[in-house]
Amino acid sequence: MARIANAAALAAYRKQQRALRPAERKAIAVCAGTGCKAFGGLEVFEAFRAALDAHGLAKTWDLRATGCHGFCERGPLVLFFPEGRLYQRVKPEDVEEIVTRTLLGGEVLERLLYQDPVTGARHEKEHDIPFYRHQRRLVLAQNGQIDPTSLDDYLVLGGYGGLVKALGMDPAAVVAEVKRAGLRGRGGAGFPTGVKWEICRAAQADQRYVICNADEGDPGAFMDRSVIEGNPHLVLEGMLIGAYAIGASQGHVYIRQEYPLAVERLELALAQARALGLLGQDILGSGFSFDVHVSRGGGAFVCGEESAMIASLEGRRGVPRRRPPYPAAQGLHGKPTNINNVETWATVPIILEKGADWFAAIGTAGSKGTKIFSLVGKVNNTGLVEVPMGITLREIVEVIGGGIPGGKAFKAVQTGGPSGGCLPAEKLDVAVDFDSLVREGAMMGSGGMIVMDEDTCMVDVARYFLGFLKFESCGNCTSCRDGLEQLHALVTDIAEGRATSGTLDLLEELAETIRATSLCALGTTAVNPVQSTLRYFRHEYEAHIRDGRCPAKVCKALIHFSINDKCTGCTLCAKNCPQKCITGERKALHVIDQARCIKCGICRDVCKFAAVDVQ
Amino acid sequence: MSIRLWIDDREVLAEPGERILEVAQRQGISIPTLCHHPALPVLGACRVCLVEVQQGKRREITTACNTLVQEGMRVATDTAEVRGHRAMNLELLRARAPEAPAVRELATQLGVARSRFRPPAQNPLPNCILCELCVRACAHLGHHALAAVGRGDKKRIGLPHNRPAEACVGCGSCLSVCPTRCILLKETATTRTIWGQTFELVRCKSCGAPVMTEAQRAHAIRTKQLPEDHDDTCELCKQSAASQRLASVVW
Amino acid sequence: MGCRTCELACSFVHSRAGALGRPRIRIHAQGRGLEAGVIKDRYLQLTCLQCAEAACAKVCPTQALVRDETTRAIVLVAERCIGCGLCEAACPFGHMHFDRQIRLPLKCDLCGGSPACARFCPHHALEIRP
Amino acid sequence: MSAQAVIDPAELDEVLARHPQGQPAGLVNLLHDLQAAFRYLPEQALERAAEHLGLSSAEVYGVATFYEGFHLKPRGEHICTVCMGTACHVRGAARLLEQAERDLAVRAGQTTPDLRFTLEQVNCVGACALGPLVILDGKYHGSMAPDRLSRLLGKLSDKKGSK
Repeated sequence: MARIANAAALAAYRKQQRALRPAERKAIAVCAGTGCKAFGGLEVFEAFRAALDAHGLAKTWDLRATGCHGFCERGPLVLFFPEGRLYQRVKPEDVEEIVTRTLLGGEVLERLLYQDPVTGARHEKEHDIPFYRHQRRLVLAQNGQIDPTSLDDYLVLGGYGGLVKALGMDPAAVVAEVKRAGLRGRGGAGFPTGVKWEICRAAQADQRYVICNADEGDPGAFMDRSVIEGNPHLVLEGMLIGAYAIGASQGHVYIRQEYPLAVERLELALAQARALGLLGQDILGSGFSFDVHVSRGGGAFVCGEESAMIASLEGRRGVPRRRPPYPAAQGLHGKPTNINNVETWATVPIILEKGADWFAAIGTAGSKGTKIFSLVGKVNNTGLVEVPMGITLREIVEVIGGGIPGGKAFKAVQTGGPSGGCLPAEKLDVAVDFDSLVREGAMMGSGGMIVMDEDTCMVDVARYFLGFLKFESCGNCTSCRDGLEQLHALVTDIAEGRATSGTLDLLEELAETIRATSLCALGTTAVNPVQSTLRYFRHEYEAHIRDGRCPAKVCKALIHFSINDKCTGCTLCAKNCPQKCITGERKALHVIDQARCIKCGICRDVCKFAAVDVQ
Repeated sequence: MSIRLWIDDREVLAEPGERILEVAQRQGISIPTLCHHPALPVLGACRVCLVEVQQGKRREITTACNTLVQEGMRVATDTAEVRGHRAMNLELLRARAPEAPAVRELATQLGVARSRFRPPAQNPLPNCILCELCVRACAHLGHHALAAVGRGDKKRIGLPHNRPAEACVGCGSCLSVCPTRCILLKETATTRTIWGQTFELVRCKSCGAPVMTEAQRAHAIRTKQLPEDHDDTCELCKQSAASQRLASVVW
Repeated sequence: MGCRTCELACSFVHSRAGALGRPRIRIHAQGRGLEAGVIKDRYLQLTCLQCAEAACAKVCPTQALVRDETTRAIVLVAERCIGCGLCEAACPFGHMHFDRQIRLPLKCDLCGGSPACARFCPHHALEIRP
Repeated sequence: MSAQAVIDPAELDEVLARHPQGQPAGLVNLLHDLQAAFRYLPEQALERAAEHLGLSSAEVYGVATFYEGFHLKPRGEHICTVCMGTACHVRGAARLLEQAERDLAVRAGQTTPDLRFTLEQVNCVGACALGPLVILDGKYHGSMAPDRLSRLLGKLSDKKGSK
């Protein structure tokens, strides 16, 4: 591929690529996102390749392994273009039949269509499925369509059009456009992106940096991973536009080491962009020069914090420092630095392409555009969803998510990762935007949305997050390091039935000091899970303390397993018990030796007759 | 151009780049701290030097040691809220360093008679409050023998690879700056043992009194260009020698 | 005369300030000599010379030893000291003593301009000259 | 884990040569490459890395122990990683970890004495829809249950045993 000298040459190249692949061309998109891959997506892809070859269809059908389609729950997913038909839970052995009956015969295979668990209706088209119908996909729009390893695929769909537009504008006008769009940072805090750019642009310096924060550390969130794996050029284009607007000549992507595929995709995209002259010196003849370097994180949640990330990029321990000075004034290597999250960067080209007004028309007054959430936990349709700001939690959980599996009752939804909070059923009608969530004691965070049902113990959830955070704290501040450890110990006391009436008071007092006196946001928000569960589920804490009872039957110290008279004496539980503490004759009622039972719950899992009770 | 701010309702002038703690100290306003040392880089670890800062509409409790002064800032060093949070952090530190006099005294001053918390699970160096003053001093001297190791509740102060460090010269600065004096240093007439390493001491060439470690002497000669004969005599023998020289001139 | 009152005075004044009572001025006996035909013991007092090019201040890694502009003495700013002991090694005259208990160096600070050694000398043998 | 594994000095040189000398900012990336070459970070490699970048051993050691992704002890031939992310947690990840601890007779973060297995936990790998998730030698196994995990681990130990 030759270097493209200017915008006109790019337009010509794009035209040429489009001619090779007309929109009406038939295509099969096999999801090769992490979820589908784990379900055997790559095997399905290979089966398609072999079958198309065998039937001599390789020239008529385009076969692509794409990024995540979002509906991970039903993977492996296969989409057929141009009609937009979706087959789900496709196995390699289905492929031959698909090729002969659907591709050649034009027949729809009913069993591979998505079936609504409530109505029983089957949906043929992707956009008819409730999971997709209520979404508004901007950033994820191309994820199911393009091959992330192909820059041409991206160009055919109009990729780098936003960059061309930006390069034709004054940098200050680009900043103004992003400001006018009302874009707020998707990484958690929701700071206005345009304002951030403006501050960095205004700082006097011979060198400025832009950084893409791809250190997606919130457990339960994987949108950044999916965007990079599924559409790396979109992120790159956003960074290019931002760098041009800010006046930066160098960029870094700080990416989690746990995401090897995303690193690979990104490196490939960078090489492609360099070859085409979309990175490097004098990009598209504009005089603007920029390049990007990929740095892998070392595995530290705290490095999602800006100053800690900079420390890590400088080869130091990822310990945050006091701000001000802010990175916009003194960042990487002491130079003005602008850090935005993956999803924020990926939104930028869309704003440039479609215009600030178009973008600002989506969402609410204070929160514009769409937001991607990873909807996971105890919900039927797990996966990635992109929705307009202002949609209610109920729509996401009940309509898009399809409610709670197994007929269980909804208990809470946890948003914002470890810094977020748990909202109860009565808050399901809260609008999902930056400010409303904070008002209710949760936060947007990077977009993890974990649904919990009646079997989830909120004390256990609080303890889980504290365990996570005391491990992930950098260990610098007394309040965060020792405070979280002690807070974890107090909640553990509650979960294990050792707490006294004073425990909750001490817990609340300590939580307030941790919140008020820690240096960085990890510490100041670390107590959110505790404070929000105390706010909405205080009765569960009290049940543990006062009655020595775990209402959700989760906390091991407060429950015990026993076998009821439904036992048929099949011996399955006794065979599987790791402690060998279940005894009983074949065909006779079995008994658990409570003294030796470790409450692993395996007996309950394996019992086919629901004969194991937990109290 | 000077910055004007108020500390406890007193109008104060400061220079840009200065931090609240140093400006307050200059004014004779005392703010308790355990991890601050004016000669070493700030870290903001102990969270004891808390003050309340009002800047425009924003009000926050923050640490004085690492907060830059800003025009129009209002600082309150002794509110009930500030005292309460200082006391809670001291209570946490008291559980970690129950035998450190400095922690105990400060805690008592703040009304923390005992800690309601259990000692932390990981505490390989008893009474260490992990403020890294030792690490900072060691790095400042150019030795870089000590490290902050691990993170979170497993953070500790230690030596690379958990074995005696080549870079250590046994100077004992780490102990000098340690607010809890938790670093073990043992000295005999001929040796000094610190951080698991025993150093030979230079003996005064006239009286045999211990002077400094051989390693420290070598380091000083190398980095500070000290004349080699300056530090092989104890200071009393140096004085005698000087007095003899002087006597021979006077009389 | 060898009465060592100056040493005592120095110890006394500085021990009140919290440091150990080790004197910063020393009287050194220099044997016997003839003075107007009479055999007499000879003594020399020695204290810090407040050198113009002070070796102690030069080696200090934290600028904890600085010249006091009024008294012209080199004084220790204890808050800046990290207790490395280099100053003791650097002083060629032995006037820096590193105290191993408090881990700080002790040196003559001219008592802020009015040295106790001179004030208390019963023979007025010590005086301060600019 | 007593014996310090012998590392190939030529390979060490080769990894170091890919990183510019005297640039401390490259430390985290260099440690990744060293770990990719040796599966863990041997002491000798850390010392050479320090020298190469112009850092002290203490600085390099402090960084290597700060990040969870770096391993300073030799790791087993098979690596079993249990995801402890929130989504996996609410779907019972803790039970998987306990099961693996029982089966392998080691605690999370440890390696079996015969260097066959290392049991690790990770705070989310971003495959939350598959939870609870276990990664065995790089392969993702979603919707895992304790008994299924036992069988998978059992299969791996047998495979080597029969060889």
